[in-house]
Amino acid sequence: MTIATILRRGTVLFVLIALVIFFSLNSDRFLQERNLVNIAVQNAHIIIVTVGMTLVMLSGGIDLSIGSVAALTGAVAAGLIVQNSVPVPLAMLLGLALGFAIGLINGWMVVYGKLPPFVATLAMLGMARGLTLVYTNGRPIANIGDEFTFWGRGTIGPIPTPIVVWVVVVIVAILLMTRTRFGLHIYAIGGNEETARLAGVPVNRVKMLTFGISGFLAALGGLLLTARVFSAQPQAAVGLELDAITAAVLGGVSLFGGVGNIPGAIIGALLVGVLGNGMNLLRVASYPQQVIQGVVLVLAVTIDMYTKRLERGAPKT
Amino acid sequence: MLKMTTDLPLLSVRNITKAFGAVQALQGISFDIAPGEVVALVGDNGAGKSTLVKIISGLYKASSGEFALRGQTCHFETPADALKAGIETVYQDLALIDQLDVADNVYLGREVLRGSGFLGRLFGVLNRATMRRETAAALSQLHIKIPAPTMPVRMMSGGQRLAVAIGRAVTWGRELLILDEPTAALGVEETEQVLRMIEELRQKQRMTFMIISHNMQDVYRVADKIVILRQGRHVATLRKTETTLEEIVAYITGAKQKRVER
Amino acid sequence: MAEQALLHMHAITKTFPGVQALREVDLTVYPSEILALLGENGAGKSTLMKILNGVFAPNSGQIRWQGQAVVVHSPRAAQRLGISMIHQELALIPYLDVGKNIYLGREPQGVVPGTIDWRKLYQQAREQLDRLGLAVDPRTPVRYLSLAQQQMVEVAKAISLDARLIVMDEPTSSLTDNEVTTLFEQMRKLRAQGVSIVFISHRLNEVFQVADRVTVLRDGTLVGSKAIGELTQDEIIRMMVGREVADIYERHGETQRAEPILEVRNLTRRGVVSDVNFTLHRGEIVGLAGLVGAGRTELVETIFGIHPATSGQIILNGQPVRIKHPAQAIHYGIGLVPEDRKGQGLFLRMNVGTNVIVTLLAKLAGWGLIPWKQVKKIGEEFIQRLNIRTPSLQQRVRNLSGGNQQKVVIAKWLTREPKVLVLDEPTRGIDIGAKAEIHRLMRQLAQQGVGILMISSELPEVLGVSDRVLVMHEGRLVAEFDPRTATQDEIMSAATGAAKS
Amino acid sequence: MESKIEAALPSAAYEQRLRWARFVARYGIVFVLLLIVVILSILTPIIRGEQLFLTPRNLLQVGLQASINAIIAVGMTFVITSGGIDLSVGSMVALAGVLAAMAMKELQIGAFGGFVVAVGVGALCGLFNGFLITRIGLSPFIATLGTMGVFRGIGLVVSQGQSIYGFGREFSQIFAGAVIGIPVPVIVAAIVALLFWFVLNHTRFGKYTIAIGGSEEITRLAGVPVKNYKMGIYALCGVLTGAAAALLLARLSSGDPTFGRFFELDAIAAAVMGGTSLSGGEGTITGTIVGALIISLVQNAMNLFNVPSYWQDIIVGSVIVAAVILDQLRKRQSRVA
Repeated sequence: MTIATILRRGTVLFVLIALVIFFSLNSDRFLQERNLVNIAVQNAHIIIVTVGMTLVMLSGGIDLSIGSVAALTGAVAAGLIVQNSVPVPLAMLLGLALGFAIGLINGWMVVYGKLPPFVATLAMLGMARGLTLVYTNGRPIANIGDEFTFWGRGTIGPIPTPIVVWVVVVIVAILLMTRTRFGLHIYAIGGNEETARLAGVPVNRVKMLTFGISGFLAALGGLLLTARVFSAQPQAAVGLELDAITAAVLGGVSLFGGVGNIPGAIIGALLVGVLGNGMNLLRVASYPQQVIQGVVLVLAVTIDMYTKRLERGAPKT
Repeated sequence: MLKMTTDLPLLSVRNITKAFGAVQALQGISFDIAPGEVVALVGDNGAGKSTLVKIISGLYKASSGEFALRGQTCHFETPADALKAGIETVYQDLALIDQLDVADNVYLGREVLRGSGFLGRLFGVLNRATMRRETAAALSQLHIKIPAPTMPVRMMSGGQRLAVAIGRAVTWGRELLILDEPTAALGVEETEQVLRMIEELRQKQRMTFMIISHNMQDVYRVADKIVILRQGRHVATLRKTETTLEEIVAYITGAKQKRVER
Repeated sequence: MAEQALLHMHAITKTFPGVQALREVDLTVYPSEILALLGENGAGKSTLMKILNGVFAPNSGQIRWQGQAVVVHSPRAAQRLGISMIHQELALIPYLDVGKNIYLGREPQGVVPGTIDWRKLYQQAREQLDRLGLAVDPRTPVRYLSLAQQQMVEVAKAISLDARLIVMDEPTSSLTDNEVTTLFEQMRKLRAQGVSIVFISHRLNEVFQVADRVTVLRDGTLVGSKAIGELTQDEIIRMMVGREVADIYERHGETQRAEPILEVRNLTRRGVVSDVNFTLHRGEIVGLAGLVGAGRTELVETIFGIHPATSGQIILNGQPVRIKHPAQAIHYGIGLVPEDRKGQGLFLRMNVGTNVIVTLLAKLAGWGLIPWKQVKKIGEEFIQRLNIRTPSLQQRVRNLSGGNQQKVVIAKWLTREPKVLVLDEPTRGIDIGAKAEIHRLMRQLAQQGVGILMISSELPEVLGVSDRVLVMHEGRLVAEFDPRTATQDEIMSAATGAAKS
Repeated sequence: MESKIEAALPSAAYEQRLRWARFVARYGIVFVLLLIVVILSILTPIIRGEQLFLTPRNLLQVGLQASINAIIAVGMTFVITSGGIDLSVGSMVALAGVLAAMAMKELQIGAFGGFVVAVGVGALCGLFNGFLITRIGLSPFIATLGTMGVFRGIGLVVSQGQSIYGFGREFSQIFAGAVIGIPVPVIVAAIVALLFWFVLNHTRFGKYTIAIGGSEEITRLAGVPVKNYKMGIYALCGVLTGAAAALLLARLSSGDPTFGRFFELDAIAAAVMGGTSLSGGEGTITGTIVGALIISLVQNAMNLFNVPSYWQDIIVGSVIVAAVILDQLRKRQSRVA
């Protein structure tokens, strides 16, 4: 079932494979274990927030605030540890709770404030970033201690911790979306909110929770990022929401909700990660990388669109 | 322009076919519409009615075949071509833009402009006064009563909206008016008004109509000629005077399982 | 039909702000029957069904289900009872497959709480589809199905709920004849399996094909329920449009034709009213008939000065007057009860008292102060006189029923003791009881010497209430009738212009 | 006496109410603006001890702060009204600024030449967006998300990530200067606002913009070359963004490839606060300008009250949410009336 859905999302997978082949032909280091692990570690936070973004997008919404939320929660956790000597696990839990709470506020604005998700989370993007700057006073919080950096730099057995975390998140998310009632309800709401309501789906609760999960995962991503770079930067994760949207869209998640799945979105996130890593290895300067990333996004979506059109044959109006 | 004679059909549909990928939606459809005639196009869902309408109105391109308008072969590449040729279509649900007022809707795509300065040419300055005046005049000629041409159409009822859409089509359609399911969403009284409008336009102005409808009684009432499609094929053309409702239905459902109802 | 009813809705009343949607409606459905629920747009069919489905709560009334009194507070509660609704707009989610759509909102639970037992879900879906003879794989996304197949999936969804009663709201409106036939076969099959169906349709021929019994609503009230065999198509239409109501109009006493009070001479308003002449006498009720848009409202608006005439003359009590503004019309003793009472006639958010005395305020409040005592006295007097059902003067008008709102508008004008009262569609959207009261009131006023001009699109009302009937067509008066001898057909043909030549 | 009778008339009262409801629905946001102005005029003297807010200089400052966002937001209003979105305007600002600065520095094309380059680059960027959306068929969100990276990347590549200085003082003198005391950007913004208010309300182009946002399909069926008009709408947004880029370049005397981040968000916020519907078909230039002014006013107020700059994003965000919620409320109200 899962493999079948991945295959159905073939186009982007093939683009990913083509990229892998291209980079491995042009760089000896690309296929080395160390590099592959590196890709998986460096993109851990992107993959995690992409999962949250995918959930929100499947329900027909969008969450532009995740970059700011990641920065804020990372900073708050780091601050609690460094400035208030709060135990690391508790600080991290508080960070996660904060992310979840902000997500719920987003959800509240959308569900009860009747704001378009775009506007609500756009405002939250500004507010959360502002709070980060206020909290950190615009300065990084460093010396966060080994117990915290373990989550970005350590290993569990032979496997780096961030990889373990994102793999767990992805597996849980896949189970959530394919096995549970909650997952099905997200698809249903994204497909047609009114219909779902009539069928007895608790639409408001599901939407609130979806935004909550997105905020929670943004916080988790922010914590891993903070742990990996040893410090909480007030300008961390700027534009992370765009990476997540790019990944999800590449992975076939519809901007209008109801269509797409987690594995596809993860492939999208990996594509973004592999592209960045490969270009680094090929010594592509960082500036053209942005151009190339944009071009790849446009190209991949275009190709995907045309293959789907071919598959259908008939133009539908 | 050719000299018009009444013998010449207004529109000849000649051997139109249309394929979507492997699906053959229309296969060799041919029929004529005489000036001043009301032709009904009927058939089950998927018979190809909408496809044919979309081809005549320039929305789709036929895979093969051609049209002749008053004897002259013509091709419609875009909706604008068909409109220019004087063929107007009132689509079932796609009639008016909610956010615009009545006059703006009637003149959509054919605005009256004024000013020829740089700005005027670049953006096209509207002559709203003229458009509103003409709209009011045109609609009142059709006995379509609307409170004001400046009324936004979102405040109008379904019947009023359709009346305005038909009014627009009549205003611009010199040759042929195509009505796609004109009465599907209307109540009894409104349907009656629309049918009456069609009859009057045909009698007084010799307008030519092509009507697509599920409602056989409406069709039977207003049409002179009935063209029946079934699964993309043209199965019959019947004159109303020479047929019965039962026969039409039999053709629609496939002549063998001749089903009589009503 | 002595067997026990499956469903009995008793005396259901539902009011929306300003609208009485349902008034003490009864509806009974027996086991294994197909009941057609008929009525014109706005008759209250959907409201009644939404109450049954738990979307709206009734203001009063009772629902008995299999003999038990129940409260249906949500669509889910309705489902649990065994009541399913198939909406006109198909309620399927195109990207989900058939199985998921059928069980959306009540998926079979897997081993772990919150999870779904997919195998069971598809297996059950398969069984439901088989029951309907629908050869569709439950894993097919719904968007690949035809409209008719989607309709059948909706039915499958309904019966999967073990529905004893399925409500179908215009299920055939987007189906072709072949598909309709199939649907009807399935409906009969369901009936044979003990399911009851409430079937809403505008197509009477379909009703005759499939229904066992017919219940007709009109203006929010029950007109009647009958077995299909006892009815003809014409009778049903009559029940729906209410022509037989004619007998509720009783003309009291003889009309005394007194002196003319309002004379209209060659009145013209360019484009909408052309050359209108008529005379209204004291104590007379003149009905003004015509199609919507014939210029009736425009005519009275011209008389009332909302849009002044371009030419012609208005003579009141023998004196030619110029009315260029409503204030002048009011000054001369003309009152207008407008068609759009909510928009033009009432201040919905204000209370009854304020509404009643508002036209009088200018007279009373000479010093800019409102004499509340006097207001209260006048207000209460009119509430009593017009039998306005309101708990108090303080009640906000929008919480009243349509009929009572209309009475408030009339009361508002009566405070000024008008000589001429113009009523534009005075009973539109008002239930029958209140209608009769308003008619009685008009008659009373006429007997007190007021000249009344009434616009109505309801021919029975025009014939039943008026002393004289004028007909307009395209801005002109085209005919005059004596209601005691005229027929609806005559008036109709004059109104449509058919009788012109 | 006479006037009192009038007030009691049903139809007059009704019409007045209807007019009022329409008025509120259309211009309600103006009252929010006025309310903020009044509050600030009262609060500033109390808090700061002197009237720093209601001075010509400060008000011009507010206008100046709003001007660049307002110009872009006007273009954004057209795009959103047509049912689209343009996320790439911020990157366009950077690219157009960098290229104009380089052209003036290397090619000596003079101040007006530089302005033309900025506008031209904006136009090309807009056309490219339009091309992706109408000819390739990408959704506006995706297309402009992609070009957001592409445009900024090109800016970084051609400038090698460096700020570009020294393209002549003349440019700043003209485009960051003042005419009879009024800053040039404010004048430009005012002209743009007036001109495009007219275009949106009284020209065919404006009408088609609304019609396309209402229903692209119906508009196409009416024989309108929808694709060309959409190209034109995105090009217009590009042109205005290019002009804004030139003004920013003049004000900062340097072209930098990192300029203009989140400009798209400010522009969208201004348009949405002004009542432009994200689902298309509805939009007013007046509202957008007022939206831009409100954002600028709030920022100005925080400067006056010495609010740390970090708080500004938080407060601006809250004001946007509050304004949009208010807007929804009054829309619901006017529908009732």
